[in-house]
Amino acid sequence: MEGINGRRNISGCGLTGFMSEEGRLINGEAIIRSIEVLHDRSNGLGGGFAGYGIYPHKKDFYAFHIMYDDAEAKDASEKIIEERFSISGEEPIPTRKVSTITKAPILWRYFLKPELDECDKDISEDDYVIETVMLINDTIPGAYVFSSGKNMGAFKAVGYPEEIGRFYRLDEYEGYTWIGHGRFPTNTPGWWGGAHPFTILDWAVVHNGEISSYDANRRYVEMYGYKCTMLTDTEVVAYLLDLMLRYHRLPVEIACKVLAPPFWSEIDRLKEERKEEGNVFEALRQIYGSAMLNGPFAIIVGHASGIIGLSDRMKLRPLVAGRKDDMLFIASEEAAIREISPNLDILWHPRAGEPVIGELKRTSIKKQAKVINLKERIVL
Amino acid sequence: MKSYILPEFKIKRDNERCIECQVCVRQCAFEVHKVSQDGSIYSENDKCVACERCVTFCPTKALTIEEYEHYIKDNANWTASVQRNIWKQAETGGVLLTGMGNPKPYPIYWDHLLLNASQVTNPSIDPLREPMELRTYLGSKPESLEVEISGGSVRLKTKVSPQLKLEVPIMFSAMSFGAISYNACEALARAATELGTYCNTGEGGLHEKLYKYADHTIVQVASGRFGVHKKYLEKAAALEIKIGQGAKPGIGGHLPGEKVGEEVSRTRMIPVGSDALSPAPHHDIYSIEDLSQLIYSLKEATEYTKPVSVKIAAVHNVAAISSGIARAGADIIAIDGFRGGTGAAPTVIRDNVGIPVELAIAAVDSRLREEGIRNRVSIVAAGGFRSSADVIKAIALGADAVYIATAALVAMGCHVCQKCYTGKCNWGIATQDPKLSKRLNPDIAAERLYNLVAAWAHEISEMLGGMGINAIESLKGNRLHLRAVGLTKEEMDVLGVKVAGAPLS
Amino acid sequence: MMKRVYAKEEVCIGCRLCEVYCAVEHSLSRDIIRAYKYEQPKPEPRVTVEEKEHISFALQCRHCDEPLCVEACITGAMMKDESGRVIHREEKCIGCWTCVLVCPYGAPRRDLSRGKVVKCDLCQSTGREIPACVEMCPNRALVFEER
Amino acid sequence: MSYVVIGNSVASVGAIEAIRKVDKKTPIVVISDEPYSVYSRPLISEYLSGKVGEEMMNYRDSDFYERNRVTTKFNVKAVSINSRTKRVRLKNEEEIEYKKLLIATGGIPFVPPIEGRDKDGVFTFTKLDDAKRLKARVESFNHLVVIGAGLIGLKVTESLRQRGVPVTVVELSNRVMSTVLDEEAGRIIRSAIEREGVEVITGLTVEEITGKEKVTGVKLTNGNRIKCDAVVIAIGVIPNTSLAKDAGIRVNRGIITDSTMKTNIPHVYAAGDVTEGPDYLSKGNRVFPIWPNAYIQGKIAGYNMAGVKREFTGGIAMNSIELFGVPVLTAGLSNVEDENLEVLKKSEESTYKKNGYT
Repeated sequence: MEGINGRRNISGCGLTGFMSEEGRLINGEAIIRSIEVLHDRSNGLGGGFAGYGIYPHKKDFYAFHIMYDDAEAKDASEKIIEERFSISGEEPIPTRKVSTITKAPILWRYFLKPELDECDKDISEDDYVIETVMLINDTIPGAYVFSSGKNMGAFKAVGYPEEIGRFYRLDEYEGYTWIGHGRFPTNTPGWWGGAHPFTILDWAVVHNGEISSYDANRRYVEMYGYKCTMLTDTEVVAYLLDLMLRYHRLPVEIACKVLAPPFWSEIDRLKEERKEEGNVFEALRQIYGSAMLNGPFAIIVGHASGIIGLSDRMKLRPLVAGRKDDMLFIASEEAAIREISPNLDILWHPRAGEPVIGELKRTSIKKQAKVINLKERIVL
Repeated sequence: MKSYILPEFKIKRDNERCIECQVCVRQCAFEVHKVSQDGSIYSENDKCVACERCVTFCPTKALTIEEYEHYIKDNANWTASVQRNIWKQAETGGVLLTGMGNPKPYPIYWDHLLLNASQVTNPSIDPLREPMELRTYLGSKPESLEVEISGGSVRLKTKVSPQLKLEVPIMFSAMSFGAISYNACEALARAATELGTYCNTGEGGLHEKLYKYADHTIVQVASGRFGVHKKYLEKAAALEIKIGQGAKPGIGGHLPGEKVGEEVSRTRMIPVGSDALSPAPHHDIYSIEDLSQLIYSLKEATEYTKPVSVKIAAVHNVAAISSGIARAGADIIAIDGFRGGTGAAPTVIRDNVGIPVELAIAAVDSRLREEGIRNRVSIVAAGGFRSSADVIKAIALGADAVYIATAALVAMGCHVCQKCYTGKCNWGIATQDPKLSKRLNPDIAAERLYNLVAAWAHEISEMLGGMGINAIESLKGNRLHLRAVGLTKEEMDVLGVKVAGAPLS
Repeated sequence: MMKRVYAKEEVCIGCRLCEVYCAVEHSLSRDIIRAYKYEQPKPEPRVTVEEKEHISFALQCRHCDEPLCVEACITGAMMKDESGRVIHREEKCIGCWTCVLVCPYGAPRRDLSRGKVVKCDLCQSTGREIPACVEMCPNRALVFEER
Repeated sequence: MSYVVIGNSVASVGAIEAIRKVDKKTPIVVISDEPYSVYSRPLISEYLSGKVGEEMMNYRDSDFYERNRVTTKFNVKAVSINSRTKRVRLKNEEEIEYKKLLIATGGIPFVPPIEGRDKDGVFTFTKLDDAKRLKARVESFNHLVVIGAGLIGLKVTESLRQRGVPVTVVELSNRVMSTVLDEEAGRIIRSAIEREGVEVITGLTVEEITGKEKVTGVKLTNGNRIKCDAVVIAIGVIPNTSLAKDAGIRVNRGIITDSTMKTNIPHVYAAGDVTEGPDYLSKGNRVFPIWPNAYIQGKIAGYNMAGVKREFTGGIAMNSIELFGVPVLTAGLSNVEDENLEVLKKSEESTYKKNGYT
């Protein structure tokens, strides 16, 4: 990445996201409307979205969204892609002209099927995809894969989020899960790649806050082959989730408890009251100490089978959730929810470190992460 | 032979203040202060070791110790101490002995590393208002956990190997009964227990009276195997195989027979008055696979209930050695830097062998991560930790916890006179003389140790809070919170840190 | 029950600072340098460190429940006050040393310059709550407690 | 009914203080033929010398009797005890019924049948009144002879010397303080006495006190004569047992008591110089005319009178005294020759220490 690109961003941001647990598809205009309310939480230096279920016709292909600084980067990257995948389709990502969105890089998308050769037999397709993403992001200057999951896509840019949504013509997509983000970076003029969400495979993370534990988390996930090319704490969250949920097959609630664990005092108490459960949390902190996110944060994570909202264990950043019928809403502000669903069945403020988990009930997409019924959610 | 050695120190007695109470006379085991026939007190400079016992205990502060002024013609090579050492050897023909850690002005990397703090974008955390967690677990961790959720309850399916729970990531490093007094051992054990951390027996065995602190004691198995028996292994929270020591990498130990009295003899299981010689290598460890055998022998002997640590001196190839140790099955690697202390070592070894622990930890942590085996072992850094700042920086570099020993001794009263090997420690620490060892009241010493570590813990909490972190594990290996000043590019590369002022990435 | 000074032999280091601070506490100036260097008569400690090889401990009046010194004192100078302290009223002392003779602990000391006995008053006369010897012992070898 | 104590010195105080520790209520009556509140008998020589005034003689604070709720019958002699009716009869005809009685009548000076012992100018020296009598006339004496170089004799000698009166001490045995000091110690004291200008004559005694009505001199057993105008007889004290004897109490040299200080008569106890109580060393009974012993016996008697059983473990002779600037401390058998004793002696410039061990 060139120039100021890739610098770790310190930001205070607006977040929103929702899903239909029944898998009903919702027009992308909803997420634009929701994030627009949070205009004041961003400063025009970046924003972005991720939508799930948006490529039903290409749902079995990995959808790569790549931004290129120039044609050279595009050529180099495509060389890698062609070597490693069969390409089912490729095209520019459709955009419309918005006066405030300028200096757009080349934005291209590809629908890919991995072609694993003999020596790649041991690894899964997902790992193969990650490897490719890391390879391009790490080695091709001016190229950046910002979306790589199936039947989903991330869209991000420099600008106010509602403008970015319109720029990417989100009103032309329909998805069962949408997340959105508006940035307020304090130290770097936005670079398109630095905007949220950060993704790997179908994980997309939007985040408000600053992860003080960043380098501990980074060095931890890098042990497992992830490359934090962006040097942003949000990116690391995506990798942590991928590691824990996809590789380690931890239940999603448990993975959330790794990111925002209970305090030792609570664990000690739990060990006295419910020993087995206490042991689980003790072991989680012992083994995944380096995966704990420290510092203020609220995140919304989208993935193929659901949505997760989580705040840090002291709740230094806002997070609110609501329900209406099969819809689960999570946002940094209630207004972002009320804007698109004024008559909620319920609205609540999750406690510090308590995850909000939404899960797709009728999924045809067999995802790796263990699916947990919401009613079984454990609450500390 | 006429000695050419000039005194190092000079005692100044302010006669306006001296009340001739003779406290100095009674306190000096080196017999510096004497009462003359007429009852007045005088001092013999050449015996003074500058331990400051008399200065501290003089009720009127009538005493000061100064450097003995003797003119050495200005010379950058042939300094007074160089000449003194040559005279000593010319007069004795022996190896120069010394105690404590390397005093030479090698770079102290801690002092070239600066910590981060939050400003505006990220709230700092006030440890007085918010929980601040310093708890640390040492031991081998599995790469991942298998957790089962069913019917609203969770269950751990992975068996986690034994872990040492530290309420504060500071332990007391190995100091043997023999090298230090029983009272010092007791104070360390009591303080460790109260602090929720650990003391370490060194290679001196474990006195029966200290069995009650077993849950906070790490017992060492060293090359001499002194005091190692079934009960010894049982009365421990963890076992540590001592391969080397920062103050004297590559050489063994020697506890002179004069220090082997009844209690030391019984504890070490050697005859009274016999020299306790620790061989340089373990005679059953000539390679890494031998180490592995010993590790697993100890695990077998304790039925896999206790973590096994391997302590090595920080030497040039420390990263690769550590990798080998991790793969040999150790749960903890303790790395003792070249500033680590000793009760007795040849001066030339202490002052010239080994590498700084800062570089060693960074190299080891990086190497284990590169190999993807960092989870398998905990890293304990040792050797010359002077303050909470050193501790927190070590953790940011990648250590799980640290061992302190010299700082603990200083807390108990040691004034770093480096005469531990004489057995005449005026502070009652490095001695077996009952008249001297009773000077260390374990109540007071334990309290002082507790206070020191509690103070450091408090400071660590403050610094963590300042960085916006409320659990120590989030700092481990978090080198972005360290910045270098006055270091070369190569040093920064080894340390894995950026220069102060450089942008975040 | 009353608080008494007890010695912990195992940590008494024989420095005799208890003697020094006791003497200062009962001196006129209560300043260590003045007391030792300029006061006449020299202040006398009321505590003595007994020492043999590595065994040492400070000894002062035990403030016995039935003090022999009080029973034997020929003038009534020794008395046990209501708090239980054995108090020596120097103005009634004629220096017969009977208390010195009868005390099983050797606690009363002769102040030869004044021809009077001096003994520990638990620093009552100087208004301390904790006797100076206890408070100033550098190794906590003296404790002041009820037993 | 009361606790009644006959005698008002240290044994009496010991008893009162002990009784009041355990019995705050029952009245206590103290009878004394002297007119004074309890005073320190050993101090009478200091009183004579002028070193202490009369106010300093008080052995206990002035509120002693009041605080201990003691009724005093001073300046009146107890003349008889009726152990059947449990009554003490006083010289003024008053009768006091007792619950328990303590006889603490002390000792009286032993005056041998020397010819002329009734002459004006012959004194004994055991009570304050003795001291007062002597003090009143001491300025008028030119030379004084003290008979006996024991504790009392030497103390009175010292006091007289301090008042500037020339004194000769005559002692029958071959050294001063022969009952407690060995020869070497005796020599040290003797030379201290002589250094003060006192003539010490040993191995002789006074055969006759000469003069018509007033003393003019003494004649020694070797026929020598010494001119003097006063004589102090200070040979020793003997238990003042007459009251007890008349009441049928068993008396040897002193009143014989058991270890609880009880006499052979129920409810009657004895303590102090009048008694012959248990001896720690010989395991027999012995008179110990010394101050601490009297207090302790009084205390033991007091406890037992008040119903708390305490035993006297036996007396040990002990003395501490300063004579002519030399402190002399003795305890136990300080002057015996016994080859079973291991004796350690240490003699330095100004000190002589002797310890015997069995």
